[in-house]
Amino acid sequence: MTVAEVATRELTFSQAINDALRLAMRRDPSVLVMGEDVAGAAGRAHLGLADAWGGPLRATRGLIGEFGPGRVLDTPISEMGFVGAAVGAAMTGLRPVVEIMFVDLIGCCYDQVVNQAAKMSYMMGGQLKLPLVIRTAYGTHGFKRSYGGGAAAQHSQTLYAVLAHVPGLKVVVPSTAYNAKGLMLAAIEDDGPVVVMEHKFLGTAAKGAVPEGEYTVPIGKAEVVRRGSDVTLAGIGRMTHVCLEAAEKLAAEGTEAEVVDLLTLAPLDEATVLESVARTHRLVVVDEDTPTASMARDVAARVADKGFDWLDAPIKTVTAADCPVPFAAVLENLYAPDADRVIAAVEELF
Amino acid sequence: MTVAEVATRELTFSQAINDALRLAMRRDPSVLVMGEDVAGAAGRAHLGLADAWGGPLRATRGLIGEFGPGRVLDTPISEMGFVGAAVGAAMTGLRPVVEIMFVDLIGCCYDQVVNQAAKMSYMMGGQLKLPLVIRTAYGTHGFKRSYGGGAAAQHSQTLYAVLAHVPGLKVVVPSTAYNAKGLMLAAIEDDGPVVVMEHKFLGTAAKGAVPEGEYTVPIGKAEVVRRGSDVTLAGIGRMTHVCLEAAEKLAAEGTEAEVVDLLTLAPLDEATVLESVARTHRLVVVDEDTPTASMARDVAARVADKGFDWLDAPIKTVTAADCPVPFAAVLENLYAPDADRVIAAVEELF
Amino acid sequence: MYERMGLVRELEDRLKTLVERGVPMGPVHFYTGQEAVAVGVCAALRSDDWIASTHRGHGHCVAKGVDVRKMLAELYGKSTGTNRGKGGSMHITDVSVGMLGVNPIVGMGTPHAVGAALSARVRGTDQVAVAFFGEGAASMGVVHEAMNLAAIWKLPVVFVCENNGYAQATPAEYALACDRVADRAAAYRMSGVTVDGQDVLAVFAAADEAVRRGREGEGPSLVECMTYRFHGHHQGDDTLRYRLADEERAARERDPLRLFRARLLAEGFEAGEVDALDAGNRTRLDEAVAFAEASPLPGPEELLTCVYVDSPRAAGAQA
Amino acid sequence: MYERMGLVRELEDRLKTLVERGVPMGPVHFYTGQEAVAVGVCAALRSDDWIASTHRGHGHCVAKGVDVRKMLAELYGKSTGTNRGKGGSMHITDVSVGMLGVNPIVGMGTPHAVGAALSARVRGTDQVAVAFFGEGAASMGVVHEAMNLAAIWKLPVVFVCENNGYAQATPAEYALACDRVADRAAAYRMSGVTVDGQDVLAVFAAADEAVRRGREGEGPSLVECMTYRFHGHHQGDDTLRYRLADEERAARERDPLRLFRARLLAEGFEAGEVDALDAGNRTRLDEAVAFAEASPLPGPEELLTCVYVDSPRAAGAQA
Ligand SMILES: Cc1ncc(C[n+]2csc(CCOP(=O)(O)OP(=O)(O)O)c2C)c(N)n1
Ligand SMILES: Cc1ncc(C[n+]2csc(CCOP(=O)(O)OP(=O)(O)O)c2C)c(N)n1
Ligand SMILES: [Mg+2]
Ligand SMILES: [Mg+2]
Repeated sequence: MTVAEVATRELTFSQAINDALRLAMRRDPSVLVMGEDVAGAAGRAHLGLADAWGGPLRATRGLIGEFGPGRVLDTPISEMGFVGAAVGAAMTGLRPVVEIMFVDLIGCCYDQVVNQAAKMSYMMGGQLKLPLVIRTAYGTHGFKRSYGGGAAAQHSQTLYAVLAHVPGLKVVVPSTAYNAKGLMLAAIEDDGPVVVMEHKFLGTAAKGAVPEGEYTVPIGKAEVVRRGSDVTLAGIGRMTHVCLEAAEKLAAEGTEAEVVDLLTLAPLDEATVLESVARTHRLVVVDEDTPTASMARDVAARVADKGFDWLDAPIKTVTAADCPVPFAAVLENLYAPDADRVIAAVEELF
Repeated sequence: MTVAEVATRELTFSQAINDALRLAMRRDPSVLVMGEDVAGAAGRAHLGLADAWGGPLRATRGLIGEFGPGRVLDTPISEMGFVGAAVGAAMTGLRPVVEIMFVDLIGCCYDQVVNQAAKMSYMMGGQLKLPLVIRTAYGTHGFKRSYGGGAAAQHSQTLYAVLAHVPGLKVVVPSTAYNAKGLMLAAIEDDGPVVVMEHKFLGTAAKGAVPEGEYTVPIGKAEVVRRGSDVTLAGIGRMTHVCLEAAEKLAAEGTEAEVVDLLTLAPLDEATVLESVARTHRLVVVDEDTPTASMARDVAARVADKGFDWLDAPIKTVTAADCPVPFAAVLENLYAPDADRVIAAVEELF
Repeated sequence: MYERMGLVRELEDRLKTLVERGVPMGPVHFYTGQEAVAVGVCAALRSDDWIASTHRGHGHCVAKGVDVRKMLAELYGKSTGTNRGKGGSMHITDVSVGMLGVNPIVGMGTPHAVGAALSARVRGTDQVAVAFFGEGAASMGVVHEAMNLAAIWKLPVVFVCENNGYAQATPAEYALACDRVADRAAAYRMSGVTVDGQDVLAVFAAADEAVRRGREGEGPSLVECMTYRFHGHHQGDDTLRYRLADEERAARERDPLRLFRARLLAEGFEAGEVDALDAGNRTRLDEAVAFAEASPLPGPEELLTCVYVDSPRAAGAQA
Repeated sequence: MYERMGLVRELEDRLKTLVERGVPMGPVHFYTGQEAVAVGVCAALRSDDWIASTHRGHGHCVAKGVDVRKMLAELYGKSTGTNRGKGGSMHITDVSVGMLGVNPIVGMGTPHAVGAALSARVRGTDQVAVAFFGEGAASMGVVHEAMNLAAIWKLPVVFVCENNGYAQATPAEYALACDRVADRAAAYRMSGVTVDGQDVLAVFAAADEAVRRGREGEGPSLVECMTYRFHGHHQGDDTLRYRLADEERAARERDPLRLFRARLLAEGFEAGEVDALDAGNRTRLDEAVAFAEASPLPGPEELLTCVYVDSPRAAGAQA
């Protein structure tokens, strides 16, 4: 269905996620939400206290009111245990949507995600479904400050490369309120494990028209969000907005950039990227993650193999700096890719 | 110093590691070894029982006899806890060499490795040294069997990509007994965290002349192990041997392959790869890890950027299949790269 | 129960011979010596109850009713195996009988049982989930996290610790800062008991009470079974490097199968009847081995199947 | 001790005003209300002893002797900060005074204390290490793993649980399947006590005994301090969504600073003397803020320094 057909309203990215969760929970009683303070004030309804947090980005606020504590579970701080419990629940008939507050915490539950959830279908010879959705927030602020600092090395990471690396996991990175809702609904419908990466900054900053009711954005499909003939900019999550900003500035200088929003990192939609490069003959991949063994270099390598003959110039990657995320604002401002760095990379290709 | 200067003897890869640990422990009382059954039969010396295992690959056997239980610590099964303890010990004056039995278990201690050890120097503004060595075994068997099976999805992984991805960690992958000893001694001397990846199969299969006494193989340097003018094969760990095997077969057909043994994945010795490609104009990267966001694609992408003008053909990557490691031998035999697949990739370049 | 115990023993004995004959089956962790635990616990379960297993899971599989023919085929890497030959000894799974998987990452199966119990709660069934773990696994944080979750949510989980005294070559008295793993139940407001794991009836009684408690909404329990691993940690492990011969001899004296057989005879069963059960098990294994050997190997196309759960609405599923 | 407690209070009050005035400092977890814990515990330590901290670590830093000027500079992201502006509130570290780091990955600091204690053992010193953790962290498996390791190795570790009743918006009575975190000490053959965390002398006494035990080779201990977080989890958190106003009022009645001040006066100190200490702390903070504001920002080249520990013999260090 197309957006035109139904009523839409302006929602933030996080409100769109909330909308998706609510619709899925209404339709399917086996869908449940769990994580740290996905509601908050657990067990205190009798004191008139409930839903104190609704998740770090408030994306789950209000769900406990409609669906109750039986389907909206606050968890103690024990990522390995409760993600493992979500895996066990998914093995036995539920469709849990479990939240890992920040992707930086993946190290506290990595085994359950990459050794258990990701591999079960294969290891077990396809005898079970594992309809598990893992939601997690990632990324740096995305706005510049003159002094002070951000969330630093352990609360600002992107890290989807260490999830996409592992066969069996699907990893999606929405960029707008519209595709956040559609990808979340697709993830919940998927009978296997899907990680949904929600950018901290987009959560509140990305507002847009979102259709009422259910619709899905297909997992495994990239989207050309701007047409251009001179160079392809491939973006992920917030970086897609950085690419669009760069594209506008480049247009002013007479360079027409095509922007591809990858949307799904695993399985990657190689075809859409290759088709674009076949038209533009130049590629810059923009990624908020650190460079070594990154998705940026993954995409570049695929094109250097399968799209080599179309290339008129080197493939550039613009990534986060090759260091932990610094606290000081003046340093953090230099950390993630911005439009100027993308433009500089493009200019090297002509 | 060169091998010629001193007496050498034939050791296996694991014996070479053992030799390195022993020499380092003799010279420096702050070096200690810890992990699950690095000795075995803990606490039973009074019953005449000790050193029952000496590690899964026997690389630590004999150390407890010489250095005692105070410096050779068997640990309970609690990777997060004992790797964390090793981090704490490294922060406070020791040089621990901690063993994670198999890299497949990284998910049980990932936070301590990538959020704690890797980031401390940076987060803390360089105020401390963190002389920590993490030893871990990786990889599939490396020999073909007609039926039955191997160690399957959770005991055969390679996974160094998810370590190399994280800034602050050094990751080395020795390929011979000689460089295993030299890189292990370099890792122990290094004042920061270094992961040493030891291939299960090479541990016993790779035999070679190893000098007595201490020497280091520099971290951060790749090595050209075979000269050739037609194509560069970049290998990692056991894959270097696969590359050499392929090179011999290719030579028979008149194609001279240059083989680069990467040895260190982070920080990667880009220069040596680029210099080789500048000579050969063709590149195939061979990696036992799974393809998405892999080191193979990382190396390919760096060359597609900085070596583009030298390339006469697409860059090929030969990696493990994009799936978990299957148990059945007939499937596992198809899983990891072998000389034939490398040769097939090379042939696509001409 | 005797028959099931005998079937486990027979299975492991066969595997041992096969492995020693050189049949490659990857690492195999023999359950021999611990039969009374798996069988005693599973005898207290319904077929729609669940168990989450460990790396030493063959006994759990047989006890929960997994077909030994499919198990053998799996170990041979055949496409007729429980996991189509893709998993092997360390991943044998049969959800159709509530067996949620042999799991060789120590401790990681325990939260799966918590999740299964949560599923029962949410779906409004009275199913119970058992989490098996070794005394070595008791040092893994995830086991504590699982116990805390099951306890605060009062879920129908039975934590069964198989204390066989060793984790690989590491003695329990070294690795555990407690005398009994069951002592840790108090830290989670759970009932914890330690029973003779070589006495199948004692195990059954304790498990039965714990299962009743779970089914009736009284929450999780911890049952520690003191047992012994008769063979090495896996093939090729020399136990005499870390266990005294006397200790092993004494432990073998308390062979759960012989103990139970003696009891049955004492209670008036005919030796003949009991022998017949053993004979039946031998036949079953003859058939299983024959079935496994005759079964086809997976085709090369199987390398890339089942990577994603098939999922019509999701493009990725086709990958 | 009163002076230190006052310094923590003054620091946090300043930070709160600064943050509310809009000075960007990233997430700040105020220690206000828990001063007696950090100060009471650290008063029992030598300067060469170690502490591993939590995300709520400002109090631990001050109590262990970290210079508030450097702390303020760090929070301003200045190169004169404890971490050269690279770490911020959640990573303040000063190894020169035995402060091994504020650590915002819940529970992950506890094994660092175990490692430090192991280091003391191996190097033959009698140093002790303290592991602070919140009652919320008590659900993390790593904390249990750390306790088990410290216990089997009989290491000089003091585990200090700051039970302030909440983990973000989650009440302890919901998340913890035990009445007292100290009850869990028994699971590791450790002594465990629960003390009034608002009474600095009670905290000191318990810590002092635990430190003595550690120093004399009697192994680890667990001290649970019942306390209260006066402000939100971090700036912008509305506590009244999960805490009753009455409860907050009652808790503020037991302000550890006021309690201690009253006690000092009762024991004959002059109000003037005590006021002088407060005044001194205000001056210290005036200086600290001035120092921080006057300090230079890190230069752009600092983005890529310290990624690797400098290491002459290793090529990578130059990267
Ligand atoms: C997390 C993890 N650490 C280490 C290992 C290696 N390993 C496999 S089995 C085992 C011992 C387990 O001991 P226990 O839990 O007592 O079970 P048992 O072997 O005695 O049946 C170890 C250390 C592993 N598979 N997983
Ligand atoms: C492993 C992990 N999970 C979740 C978080 C998010 N988080 C930060 S502080 C906190 C609450 C900690 O509660 P507690 O241990 O009681 O300390 P307190 O905040 O009460 O001082 C949580 C859940 C985290 N930082 N690390
Ligand atoms: Mg055991
Ligand atoms: Mg708390």
